[in-house]
Amino acid sequence: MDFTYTETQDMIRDTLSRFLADSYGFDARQKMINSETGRDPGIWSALATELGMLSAPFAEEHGGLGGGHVENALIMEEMGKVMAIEPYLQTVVIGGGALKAVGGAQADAIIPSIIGGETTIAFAYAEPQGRYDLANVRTTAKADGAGYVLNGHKGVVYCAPWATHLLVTARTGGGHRERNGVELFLIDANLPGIVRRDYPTVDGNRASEIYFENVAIPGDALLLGGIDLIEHIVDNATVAVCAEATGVMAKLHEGTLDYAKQRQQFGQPIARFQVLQHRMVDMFMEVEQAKSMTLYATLHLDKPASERMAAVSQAKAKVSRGANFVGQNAIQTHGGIGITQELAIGHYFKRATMIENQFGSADYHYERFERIVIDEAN
Amino acid sequence: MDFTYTETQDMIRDTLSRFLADSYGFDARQKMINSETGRDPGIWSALATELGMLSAPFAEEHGGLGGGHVENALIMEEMGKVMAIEPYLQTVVIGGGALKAVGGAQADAIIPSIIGGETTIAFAYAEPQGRYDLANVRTTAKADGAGYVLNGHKGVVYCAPWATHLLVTARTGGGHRERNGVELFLIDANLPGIVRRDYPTVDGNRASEIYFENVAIPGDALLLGGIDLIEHIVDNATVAVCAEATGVMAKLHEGTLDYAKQRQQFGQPIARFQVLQHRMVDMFMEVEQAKSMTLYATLHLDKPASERMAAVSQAKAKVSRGANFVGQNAIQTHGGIGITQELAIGHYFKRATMIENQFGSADYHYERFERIVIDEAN
Amino acid sequence: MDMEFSAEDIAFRDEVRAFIADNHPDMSAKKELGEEMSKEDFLSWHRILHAKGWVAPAWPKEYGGTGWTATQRYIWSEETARADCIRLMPFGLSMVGPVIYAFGTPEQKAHFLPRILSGEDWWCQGYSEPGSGSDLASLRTTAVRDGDDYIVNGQKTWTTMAQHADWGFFLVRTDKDAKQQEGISFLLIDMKSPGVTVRPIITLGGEHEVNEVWLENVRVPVSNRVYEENKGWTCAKFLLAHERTGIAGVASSKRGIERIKDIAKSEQDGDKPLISNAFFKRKIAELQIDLTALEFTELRSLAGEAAGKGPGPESSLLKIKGSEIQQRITELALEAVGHYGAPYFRGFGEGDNEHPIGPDYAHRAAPTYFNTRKTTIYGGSNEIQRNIIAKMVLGL
Amino acid sequence: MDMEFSAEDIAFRDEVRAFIADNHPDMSAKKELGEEMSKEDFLSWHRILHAKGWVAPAWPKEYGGTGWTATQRYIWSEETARADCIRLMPFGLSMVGPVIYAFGTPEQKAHFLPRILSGEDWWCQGYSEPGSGSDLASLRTTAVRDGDDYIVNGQKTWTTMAQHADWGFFLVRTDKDAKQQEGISFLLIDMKSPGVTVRPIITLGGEHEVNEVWLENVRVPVSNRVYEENKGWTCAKFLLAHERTGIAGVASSKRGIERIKDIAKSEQDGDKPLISNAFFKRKIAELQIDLTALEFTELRSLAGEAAGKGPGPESSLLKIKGSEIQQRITELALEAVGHYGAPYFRGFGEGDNEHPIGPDYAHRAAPTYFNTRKTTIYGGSNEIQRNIIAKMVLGL
Repeated sequence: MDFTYTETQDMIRDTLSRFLADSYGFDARQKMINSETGRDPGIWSALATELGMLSAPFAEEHGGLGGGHVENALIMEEMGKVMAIEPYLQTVVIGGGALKAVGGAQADAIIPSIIGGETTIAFAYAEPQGRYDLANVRTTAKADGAGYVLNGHKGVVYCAPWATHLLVTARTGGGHRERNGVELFLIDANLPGIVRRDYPTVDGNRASEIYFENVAIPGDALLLGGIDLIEHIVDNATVAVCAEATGVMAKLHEGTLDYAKQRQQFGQPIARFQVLQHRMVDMFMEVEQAKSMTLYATLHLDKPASERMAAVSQAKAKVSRGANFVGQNAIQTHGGIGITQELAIGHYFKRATMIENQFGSADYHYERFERIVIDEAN
Repeated sequence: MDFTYTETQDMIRDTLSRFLADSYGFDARQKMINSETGRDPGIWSALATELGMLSAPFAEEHGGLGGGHVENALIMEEMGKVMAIEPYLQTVVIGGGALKAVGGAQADAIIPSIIGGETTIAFAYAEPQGRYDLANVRTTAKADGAGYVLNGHKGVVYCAPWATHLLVTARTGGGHRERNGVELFLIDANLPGIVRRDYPTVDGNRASEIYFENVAIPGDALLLGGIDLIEHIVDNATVAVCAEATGVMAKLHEGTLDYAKQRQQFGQPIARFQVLQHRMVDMFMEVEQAKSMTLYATLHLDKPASERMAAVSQAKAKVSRGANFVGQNAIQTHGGIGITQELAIGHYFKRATMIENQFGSADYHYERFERIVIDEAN
Repeated sequence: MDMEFSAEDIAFRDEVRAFIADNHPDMSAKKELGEEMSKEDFLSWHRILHAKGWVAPAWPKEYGGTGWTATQRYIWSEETARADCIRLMPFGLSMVGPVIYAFGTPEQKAHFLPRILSGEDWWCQGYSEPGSGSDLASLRTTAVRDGDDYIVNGQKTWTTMAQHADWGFFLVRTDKDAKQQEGISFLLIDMKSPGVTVRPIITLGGEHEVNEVWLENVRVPVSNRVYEENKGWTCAKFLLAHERTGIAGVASSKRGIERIKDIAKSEQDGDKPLISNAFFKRKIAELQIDLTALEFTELRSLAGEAAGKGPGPESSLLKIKGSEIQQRITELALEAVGHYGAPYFRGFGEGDNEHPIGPDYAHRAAPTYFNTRKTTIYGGSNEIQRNIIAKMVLGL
Repeated sequence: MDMEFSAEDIAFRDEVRAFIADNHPDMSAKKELGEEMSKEDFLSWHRILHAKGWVAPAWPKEYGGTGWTATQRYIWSEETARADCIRLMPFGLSMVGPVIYAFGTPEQKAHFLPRILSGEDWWCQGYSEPGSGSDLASLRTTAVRDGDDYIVNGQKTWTTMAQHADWGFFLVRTDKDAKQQEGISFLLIDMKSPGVTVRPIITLGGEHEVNEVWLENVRVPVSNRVYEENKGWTCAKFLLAHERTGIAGVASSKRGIERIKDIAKSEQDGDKPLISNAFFKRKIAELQIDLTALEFTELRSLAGEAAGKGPGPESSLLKIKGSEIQQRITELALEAVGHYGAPYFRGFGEGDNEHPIGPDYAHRAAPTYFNTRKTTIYGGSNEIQRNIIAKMVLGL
């Protein structure tokens, strides 16, 4: 058992943290998200080229640093601290993770361009009727010659307006909600027949509804692995989001502490009020527990599927509730000013709120955990 | 709509409250429950004869005051305030309530002796496998000539050691857990074949396991009404226990306030600490809400069954959680002294704890409410 | 003791129900999308009620009230909530109106009260200041006497709907040397006066509900002061107690819960509607039961008032529990809509009514959740309410 | 960064597991009924471990420790909890022992440490006083110098297991004029000394675990003072930090959750075992997940200590969450047993082993729940722990 970071990991964190402190201040971020395209693509280029950050979790043979889940978690935590809207989760953790899992020619072809910053990926998995069930897929991929034809509607695809590629789940067979027949495809985002409606999201990102209308895709778009592969990469993504949450929650807590120490009411800083002190202690404990659970799940990502899923669901269930508690109490402690667009705190709260349900609500993950750990033991 | 008490109701409360203040101090109660028989039968006689208290909810034709559920609630609240172990719930609310519902010769025969204090009743309904499901009954009543023969085991029958009569649920037909075939019988507690194992309960009462071994009972022991009647009288009892809870909770809160105002720590009364102040406010709010819910359910007891059940389950679910919260926080605020047998507070906590699950836990009542109000509306 | 309505009450309820059905403007499309109401939307229903004489049920009959019994007023609030009627702005009808008829001069009453009832004047409330927050009495806006006028200088904040306001009622400091709660006066200020500037504050969901109000050498006639100079705190306290009536928001939370149920019947969870999910259902049940507890606590409190006890500090309980329930309703709605909580529609231009993304009920779920965090903060934060109960009820 | 055990660690774990299986006394009957352990029960396992040299894994090797790595100690606590081994009394091994080897004289070390290891001396802790509660430093028991002795007078309370104790370590006031935390000394007192009286306190479940200890003119040799006069607070603080190791109680809560699962498989809820009830299952899941969070927070904290950071005030988190989990476990057990939580067995006479009423696992569910309320009170109440975090970690 060893919970220490390597020197490389420490270096990644320090480099990234310094870069984001310079480039991702609150005002800079607000400017990006209020711009026409909703982002500053220069940041992504800098992450790729100047910092080499996108290489962190990839193998050296692809030009990576040879890291893995721990590096992803580190980077996501830093992203969370500045509420970065960069498509690291979608491109590196999810897309890159799928390619690493599949390996071979597909990985060789695309990973280097991820590392270089040229390829950005959006993950089109959710459907309007599907909630968090990954097998609840109506989008079809019908075999057609050497390739497939895609039809269907994917909802709320984060970062899609910026993506060069889409990672799509679609059904090659099996009935609606059957696990069997759901497959993963990595396709060019600009193929004919792909219709996108873009919109901003409440947490400052951009997303799209994506409609596939007889989209012809090549055979090698299929990343072999079916629902098991999809579950694995979504578990990776879920833990990455937990890591992001630890950054967001830490900032909510820190911001609340700072505010409470300054804000005067009834002739003293409100930090003197014991009720607020204990509340901030409870927030602190949630932050610490979120860190612990993220670590726990990170270290289980390469375990056998049922162990991995149980660990990930434990983490997400706890982090979802913790993010809710910390976010709500940060706002409450700030009072009115917390509800305005003016302070960063409200924006952290919005991101924390969206994280709660991303890749499954607390209830969804409690139920998954119970199914694996309690029902199956009976 | 009218939420005021009548003069008679005010009088009942005042009379009882004065009597209990004199006769049911903490030391007096401890002496009773630690005595060989676990009670002072003189109290019951006094309630019957001196105060005429047992006549409150009965019709004037039976020698009663003509009251009903409101009177029962009033009396139970006062009982709760002193943690009375008197069998008012079992004898008057449950037994008397069943007889009032059935009416006729059976009511004429027994109600006067309840009012007079000669008849005390225990309610033998729970079975070891049955949890809170009233239809989960294995005890059988087999027709035999003009009467029946009882066989089975009833568990944790409160006040049974003191009872002259037992009110028993038993199955005349239908399969285990079927509603159909469950009936109610009022029988002499000392019939041949009734075997009792008596024991104290954690909340200061006495109870028994009761085994029926080929007990021959007469035909007129049957109180006609089946499971519907049983549900009705258990709903009455549940609300009575909610009313008792409001008395217990009020005392837990009051005792905590008093203690916090006196107890010095760090050079000041602990009541000065804001965290404890807000906690005591939260306790206060639970007490008030328990009172509101008890009132709500009391006023619904004569409504059609589904309305009545929904209201009673709302009340019990809320009161169960409130009793839990108020009890635990009373102890926590007292600190170590709250966990000893020396102060009354710990004994109120024990009674509050037992009330939580009496006639169904919070979960049981949430589920019943959901079944009636949410599922059936879909 | 009983909870039955009399035959008269039932007849009244039927009358109210019919009146609403026949007269309430149709706002369903806007409501389903969670769109903000315009000033005209609010006033449309206000004017209909004014014409009927039902716009101010809580006012004494002599000033334009309805003369209803407490039970009738309860029925009225139940029925308007049940029908999801357009909310009446409280600033005139529930706030400054009662202060004027309780403390105002005959001239103030004659001038302002009819205009409040008719909706001619839109009011706003100038209480909070940057820095004052929960500590209202620490306010710093000053009013200095200059002949028959006060010269007012200062800044107010969180001023709801000030962008529409014709008039505002303000707490200002008229004696700097007095102790905090003394030296405050209650002024009625024409919002069109020179020196009044209203600046929007945009809240988390993108709403423009609240504002900053800047007062720079604003000249206010002394005749617009209500009650005595330096005794404005008396008006403020009166208003606070008055404001708490209906603060529990029971009726509108009932609507809210029904709306959640509707959403949960539409949303799918696997092969069943979400409302069949045991845990989602439980959250609805908890809300519904907590709301019953709140409703009966309010009814007990009203019964106490009817018996002459007056609204006591226990009304803080109604504020605390009522606001928590309102928040939980918005939280549950957001949970219900799943992925479609994320899209944000503020980007659409004026007049663009197309909202094709996700179900209509999902449209404003997240912004409403964000915005509703305010309910435990404003009107005296829930921490302050707990302090009040601790001090006034529990004697701590 | 990884969480795998090395091959050596796994070999060690197997050795430990085998040793426990071969040597632990069988207490299953008593445990299932929730019966209190006798002094001899406690000592039986203590003596076996002492013979093996494993009784004090946390001690330095020179004083009789095992010399295990942090991982080995973790494995040891996991395995003993997994096997539900008899708890070792902490008063000698975890409390006064470390104080003596850290601050004691060579004579004190030579005399007391071996007797603690062997179990020859049973220790108790004389800290709390009536009235002192969470405010430990307000203690009033005095020790006045008289030649080579102190004369001790005062009263201690909540003295756990004092009824069995041969020796006690006491905080006493040796300088009345000094500020609260100064003027306190740390004395070792022979409980058989004239003037020492132990009186039982019976707790809610009927247990006799704690006592009042009266000290009337008790003569204590100055040589039984640990560390300097008036510097006893230093020892107390050291002990407090030491006491917190393992305070999370993760391993035993794991056992507790497994036990709840067993109960919930036996109890019926309609036609299914209780563990299939969605809400009961959810409560188990919540406990289990919260326990994972606690376990990994403790492991992170241990890793920090291993990296030389020492146990910090964040160990208050472990106390808070650990004690809350312990309470929830007992609460869930009581909920699980339904009606059979009510029967109370204390009435049975000595030697009567018949417990025919309800299932064995129900026997002590309620008393254990009542008694376990203490975990958020003792060892520095959870309110005090929050104060500590607020001050020491958050700088409030």
